[in-house]
Amino acid sequence: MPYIPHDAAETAAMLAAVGIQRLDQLFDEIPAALQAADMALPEGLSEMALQRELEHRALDNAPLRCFAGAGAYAHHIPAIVWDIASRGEFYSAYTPYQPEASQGTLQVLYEYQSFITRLTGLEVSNASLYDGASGLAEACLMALRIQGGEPAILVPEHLLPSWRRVLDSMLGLQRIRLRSVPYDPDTGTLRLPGDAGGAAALIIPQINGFGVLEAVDALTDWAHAHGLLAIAVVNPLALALLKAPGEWGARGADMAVGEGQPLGIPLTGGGPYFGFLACRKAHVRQLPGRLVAKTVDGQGREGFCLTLQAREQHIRRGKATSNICTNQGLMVTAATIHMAALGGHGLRRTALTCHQRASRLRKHLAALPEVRLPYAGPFFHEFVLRLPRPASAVRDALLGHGILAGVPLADSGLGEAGDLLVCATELLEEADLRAYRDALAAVLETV
Amino acid sequence: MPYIPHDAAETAAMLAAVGIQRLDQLFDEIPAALQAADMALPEGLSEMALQRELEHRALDNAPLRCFAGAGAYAHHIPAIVWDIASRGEFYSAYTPYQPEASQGTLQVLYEYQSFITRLTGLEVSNASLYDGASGLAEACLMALRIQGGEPAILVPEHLLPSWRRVLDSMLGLQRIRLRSVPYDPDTGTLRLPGDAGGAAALIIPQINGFGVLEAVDALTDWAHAHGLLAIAVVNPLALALLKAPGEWGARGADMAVGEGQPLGIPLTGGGPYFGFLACRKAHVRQLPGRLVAKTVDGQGREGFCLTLQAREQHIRRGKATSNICTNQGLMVTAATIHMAALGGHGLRRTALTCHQRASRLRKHLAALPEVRLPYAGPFFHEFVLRLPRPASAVRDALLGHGILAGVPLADSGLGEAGDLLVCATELLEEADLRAYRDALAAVLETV
Amino acid sequence: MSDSIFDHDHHFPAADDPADIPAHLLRQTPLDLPNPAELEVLRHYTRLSQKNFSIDTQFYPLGSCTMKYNPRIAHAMAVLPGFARLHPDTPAPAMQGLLRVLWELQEWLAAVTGMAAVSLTPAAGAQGELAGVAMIRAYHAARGDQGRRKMLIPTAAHGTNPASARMAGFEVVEIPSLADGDLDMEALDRHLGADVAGIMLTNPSTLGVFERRIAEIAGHVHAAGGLLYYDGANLNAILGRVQPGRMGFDVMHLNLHKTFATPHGGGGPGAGAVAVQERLRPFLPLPTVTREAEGAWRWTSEADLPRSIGRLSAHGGNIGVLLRAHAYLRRLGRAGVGRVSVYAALNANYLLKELQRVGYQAAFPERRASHEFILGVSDLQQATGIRALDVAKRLLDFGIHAPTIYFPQLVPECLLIEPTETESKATLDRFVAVMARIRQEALEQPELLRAAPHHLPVGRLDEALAARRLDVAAVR
Amino acid sequence: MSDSIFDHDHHFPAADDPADIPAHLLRQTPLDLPNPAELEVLRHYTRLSQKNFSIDTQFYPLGSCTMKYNPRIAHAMAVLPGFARLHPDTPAPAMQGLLRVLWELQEWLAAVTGMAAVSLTPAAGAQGELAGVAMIRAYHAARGDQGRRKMLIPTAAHGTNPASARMAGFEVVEIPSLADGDLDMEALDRHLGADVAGIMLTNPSTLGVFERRIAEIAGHVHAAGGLLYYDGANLNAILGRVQPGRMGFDVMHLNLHKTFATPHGGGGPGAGAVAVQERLRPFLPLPTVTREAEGAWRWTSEADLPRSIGRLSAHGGNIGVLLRAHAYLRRLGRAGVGRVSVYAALNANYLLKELQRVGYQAAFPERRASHEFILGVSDLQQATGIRALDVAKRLLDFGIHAPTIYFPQLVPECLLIEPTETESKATLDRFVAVMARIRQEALEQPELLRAAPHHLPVGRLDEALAARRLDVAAVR
Ligand SMILES: Cc1ncc(COP(=O)(O)O)c(C=O)c1O
Ligand SMILES: Cc1ncc(COP(=O)(O)O)c(C=O)c1O
Repeated sequence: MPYIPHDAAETAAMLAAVGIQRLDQLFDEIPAALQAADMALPEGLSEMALQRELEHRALDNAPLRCFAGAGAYAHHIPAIVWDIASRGEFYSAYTPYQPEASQGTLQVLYEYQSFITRLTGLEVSNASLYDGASGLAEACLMALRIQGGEPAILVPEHLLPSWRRVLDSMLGLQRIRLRSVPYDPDTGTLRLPGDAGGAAALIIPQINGFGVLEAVDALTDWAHAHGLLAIAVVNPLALALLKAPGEWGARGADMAVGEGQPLGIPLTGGGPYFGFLACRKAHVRQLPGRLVAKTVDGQGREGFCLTLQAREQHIRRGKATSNICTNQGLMVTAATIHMAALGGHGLRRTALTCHQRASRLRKHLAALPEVRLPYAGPFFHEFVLRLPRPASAVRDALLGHGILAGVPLADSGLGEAGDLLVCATELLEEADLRAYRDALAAVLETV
Repeated sequence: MPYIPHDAAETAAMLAAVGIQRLDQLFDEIPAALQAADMALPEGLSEMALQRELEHRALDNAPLRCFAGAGAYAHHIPAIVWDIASRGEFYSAYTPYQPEASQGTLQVLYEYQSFITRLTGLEVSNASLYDGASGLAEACLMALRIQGGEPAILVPEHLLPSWRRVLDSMLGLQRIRLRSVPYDPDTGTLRLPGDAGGAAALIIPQINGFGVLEAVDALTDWAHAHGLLAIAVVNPLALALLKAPGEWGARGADMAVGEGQPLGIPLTGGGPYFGFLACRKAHVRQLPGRLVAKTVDGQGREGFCLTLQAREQHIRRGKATSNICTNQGLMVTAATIHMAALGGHGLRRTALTCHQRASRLRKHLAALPEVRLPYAGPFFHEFVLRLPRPASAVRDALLGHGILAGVPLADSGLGEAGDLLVCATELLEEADLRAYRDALAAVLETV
Repeated sequence: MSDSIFDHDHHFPAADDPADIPAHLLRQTPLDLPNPAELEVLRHYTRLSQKNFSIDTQFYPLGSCTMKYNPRIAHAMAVLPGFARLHPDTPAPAMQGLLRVLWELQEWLAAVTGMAAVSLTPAAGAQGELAGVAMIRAYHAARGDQGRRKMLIPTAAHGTNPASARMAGFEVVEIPSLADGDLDMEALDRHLGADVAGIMLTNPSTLGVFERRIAEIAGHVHAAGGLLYYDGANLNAILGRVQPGRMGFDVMHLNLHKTFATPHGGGGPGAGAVAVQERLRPFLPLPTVTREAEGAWRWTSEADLPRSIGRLSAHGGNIGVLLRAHAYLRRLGRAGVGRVSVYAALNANYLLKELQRVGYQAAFPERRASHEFILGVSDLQQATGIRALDVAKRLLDFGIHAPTIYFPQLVPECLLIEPTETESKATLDRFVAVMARIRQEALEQPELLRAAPHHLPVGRLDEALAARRLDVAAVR
Repeated sequence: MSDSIFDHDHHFPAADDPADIPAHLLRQTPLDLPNPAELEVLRHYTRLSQKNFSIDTQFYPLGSCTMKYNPRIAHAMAVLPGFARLHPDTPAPAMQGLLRVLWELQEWLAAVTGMAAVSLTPAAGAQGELAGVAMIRAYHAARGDQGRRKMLIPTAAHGTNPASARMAGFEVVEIPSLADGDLDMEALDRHLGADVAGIMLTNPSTLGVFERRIAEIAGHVHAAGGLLYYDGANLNAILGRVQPGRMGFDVMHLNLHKTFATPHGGGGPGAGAVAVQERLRPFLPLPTVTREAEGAWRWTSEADLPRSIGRLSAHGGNIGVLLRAHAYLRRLGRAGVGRVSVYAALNANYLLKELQRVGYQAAFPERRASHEFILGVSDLQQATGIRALDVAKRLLDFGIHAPTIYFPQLVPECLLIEPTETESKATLDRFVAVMARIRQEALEQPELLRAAPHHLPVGRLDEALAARRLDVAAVR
């Protein structure tokens, strides 16, 4: 019996101890009418047959050179990262509610919080949210709790559309108004609205949905001048290179939130990733999610434990800062090891390499006839290509060349039909960039 | 600097402590003429580039359905086996010379020894030799130490040729005579020689180089009647089904040796595998290789340590039972976990499945026109197919069908040109067997 | 001699800033992260891992959490490069293998729950709850039934239930339980009305007993125009035997990281798939996977489900977790799934009897345990002042994880114990022996328990100090 | 409550015997192996693993063993299915990827050693030695130079050297070393003659110092018609800086599991590739990999090397280990390889100086340490009876593996210490602090050391009892 250790003799002895004869009797309090439905499940497989079947399924996904980004990025993950994170002691542990039996996980989370505060330049980080997009929704709710007043948030129109949809679903439930702030079609950057309209916060995406860098200092200062909180949406790898949210403008952003996936998390078709959320210490009691603190035991030995649990649902129930319980612990463990393995310098070198590769690719592609770059401003490792044909058709045609060319923006209602959001990371060598250019040239001639 | 942790400040401080200025001075006792050769090595690669290159190399090996055996077998290895064996604490530990710091490895080895004694029906097992073939050479040397007298061994002509070659190289160095004992070409089994000619031992391969089962009881009794030791050469998986060497004949074989690879070791193009060697307790002082025993500490707590080290080269030097030092510890760790994971019943079920698959395949193939089965006797999971064309040509042609058809025997001087040694294990499903048959039929029409 | 990589501070030359990014957009102060060598990282985190309890190393009778074996083959399959390297924006034709796996999982979860349709996207149980109650809300709204602002929730329910209901814009009304563990039907009937959107239940309840009058409850709620939400956290108790859909539930989530053996990972990730009856299908969260007539698979979008409650994550959910759940289900098959609840119940009832035998008091001695059960140690507290917390901490000394304590809050000084089906009788017997010993210690040497644990890397930690100091990040 | 899976005895029905195998060939008594559930196996062996010291968790200053970091990427690459699932009898056209890797490794090892040709087949250092001295034998035999039956070996040599020489049919003659660590040239000259086949040396020697007169030694041995064998176990000391081929050696082995960072695995597997000068090439063990003119790779066989000493294993050697060594070399490249010996020597010399500073006595205080060095604690033994063994056992209590002790046997009460290049200054400094403390303990509380270790799963084990009882397998 897979994963069940009982043999017949043991089962019999246990039934006898319980005082029943048959296993069925264990369910004698359940009305018979509810029991023993026949379920349309396939027969079980041996481990060997299962492996064969799933290896086949895995092969049914085409291996592609990845030039897609839009919130999920192909990076090199050092071998040690998942070798360690997959150790049973991390992999199969529960949430560290018993701190004495969970010092491994707890110290990792404390280090994670420390790393995130240093990346973001803010004082406090929680121990993870589900992903970047739902994390942003949580950040908005947090801003509303801090600010009180009218439930409205200023959202840039060129936030990644996939994130915007999550805000719509989650914040819509609480009747929170999302006021769109338009972008300048010439620069692909945010156009400041005339007034704040009583909103609680401004979302400042650095990098935005076009890959273009925003004037974050001015935006942050504008938000503060209008009594708004500034919520920074950031790529954590880019932060090795770009200004930390805590340093934006005169006073710094109030929160920084983002998708943690670039920090050592495999793409896996979209998840599990993790959301990070950092804030000022003054706001820590409004922070959703778990938080680890350093403390001591009776003998004065240092140790770690969860803290401020009164914010959470298992204590505060309906009045908690969020309903989140299980979050993304193992992803955060991997991200912590990943950050340590690369180190501060390695993260910076990786970020720089991504930028250089993307810059070269952009040059290569822009040199093709008919291909335009709609936005000229500085960027990190993603940029928009304006093609003379529908971007999704071009993308599909490039699959035949083993290339995932990028993410068509118009599919999700942003930009023009020919706009393709293209990304390059350190994984792509010069030969890959050229292969993309050549394939695109060929495809544009035929599609 | 890959894998070197020193930064410039640390290096400087360490040089100062040593009392020198430059790193070069560390080598000032080495004659200058010998130093600083320019070596023809490539530039180093980042981990990322290394991974890309080696993944490409791995893809340059064609994935094939494996019907080859001849001493190395494709089996399913439960996922937990290498997940555990690859844990750093096993993977990166040294030989357990410090028992208090090595109880993990030592207990595993003790369990391994226990499992092997139960599989072989003999009392003592060492903790591994390099592989089956060199293990057989060690067993021969051991037999000669026990028997004294004339240095000669009786070796069946139809021992796997690859093993015979190892005996030739290793035993030839000590001028030991290997007397070939012929096989009966009608049955593919050993023909007993008239006399023992003063040899020390008879090698009894169960299964032999044709995959045929031998009359091990009679052979063992014959050896003993002629004053020879009986050395059993066995497949450990087959022992879940076949008579244990300790039960052969009236007194049982004296030693059992074999290739451990079927017990959870990946094929990896030929190694690392491991050799096992079991014997009677009376002969333990002539056993080569490491041996683990249970003992107690000062407080009476049970523990494990290496024992009878006076047999080994690090104590006895030139007079040791063998020169072996580093052996195959990690493979044995995996094999132990593999045996535990399958359990006695799982091993038996696997052995039975192999036998059934091979039986079906044999029927399928024998039904093809022109294909003959030269040997009719019982077999485990390997058999000879006599083809109407050179077996190696047929094998090469089947590669194009994604099939590794078997091992041509004549290439290594055994049997006839058309003889192909074919194996089927539990990994092959009915569809695979049919695919082989169909492909062979097609190939025989064209080759 | 500390274990922290924060002790290392290596100074490598930093690479130059890129010229094409204006200086004011670049990092102003160097990134202050450690730069340890690879071996230092490996050693540091390997050692840290050894300080954890985990399923792979300890018995974990943690009620409500279903800490069962996480098959390693499921992990191996989920990290195959063909899955792991797949970008979420890969067009469907290039990811048929993954889509098919997800679609199969949807089908199988529908079969197991007796529901009509499934969306796999929620990231954990709580997000599943949010999606579920949001669907209830959308359902009423779609019918123009606007006044239903209240969500009924038993007092004993998990904290995420009320928190999720609030996040979906509901008011929460708590319903008490009776002394025998069943819901107080009278209280329920008192609250039912035109302002009630539905009720969130789990069955067996968090009290470790089956809600026997579930059909009646469903009848009353439905009659009052409300819907029933099933919190699937306790599904292990009835897996393969009772379908929530047949109990009258309209919508539910499943904790794949509980019932379907995906790992907890020290706090996630989980997966909280939602399953619904036909009438809620239009409201499912996006995306789901659908099979085209021609036998190809694709994601659904807003065009397919225009009345969907929307999206909960930027992509398709915690796919790596879903892959593991798929592998687990495929391995078990119909027969294996049916065995889960049988042996989970056998282990729980055996353990309950044995622990009663050595002197512990059951909260519901007259009831059959489900997959878990509650003990109360108020007797110990009265005798020696020993609390559930002390028993829990002392268990750690024996290499056994503590049960859930002080939840549900109804039973004073309670221990909620869930052995799961993957533990052997030998392990349970050892647990009983240890619990017997601890009981004796409690009576004879209570100070030993109060100071426990004694054999772990740290002793009982000062949690008040932690909250006061709030040292939540290493500052240089 | 034992940790052993031997406690479990589950009785599943055994499958039927096959009808087509005669009963007398079948197992007579059921196979008496345990049948634990998967979680029990996982838990048992995971817990066992935690009882080990290892490089991934501890500092391992184990002289002569080169316990350096084993890069995990090398492991990941070696277990790629494209390698791991390759049957050894796959025809060359279907395994070009592997053959190319092996061929590259041969080339690189030839470059590193300054030799003409390499065979990768030996399974470990000792088998490499056997192959090496067998080639020396074959060389003399091929020249008709028959009387060379003796192999000269320094007294300080590793035990495998004389054992391998014996297995190759040689008589062993031991040559002493001088007080400064160099070989006794006069003794050497006394023994050289027409009956000497060669000498086996390692340089730096097992005394942790470089044999300065190596050129002279080579001259004398060659002049006497003998060949020089280099035991490559100490290659880490000179990697990328001095080529054994240029020192005058004719043949050598490399311990890839030392110098090239493949893991020791708790006792193997290793790989003991052999490298030779041109004149020994015809005798190399089979198989090697050769590159055809057309750029394809294949195995060599008896037809290519008819005078080969033959085969040492049924297949091509410990290929999985070779893959790891290849990955390591490819990662390091020329510059990285050169750094290995530099930092290995820096760490050793730094540690030697620091340990002298805290009171320990160097065996060769006037000499530069190579990658390792010897301390003697005879002064402690005289003062308090404390022996090298006690110091070693006490180190374990601090989470540091013991150095090699009582080897080489020349220096009484010796510790042979090798830090390797992959350890940080912080780790070395901690080691020095612990060693200083142990020295103090030795003088003030010698009984503490004699009873050490105190903090491990077991205390000092009774090895005499182990040999007497000889309980080497669990019997029911
Ligand atoms: C009864 C019950 N409901 C809901 C949940 C919430 O699930 P999750 O932690 O996955 O969000 C839990 C998990 O702890 C639970 O035990
Ligand atoms: C100096 C020396 N020579 C030879 C060997 C033998 O190598 P192996 O253990 O790989 O057989 C060793 C290993 O311990 C050694 O240290």
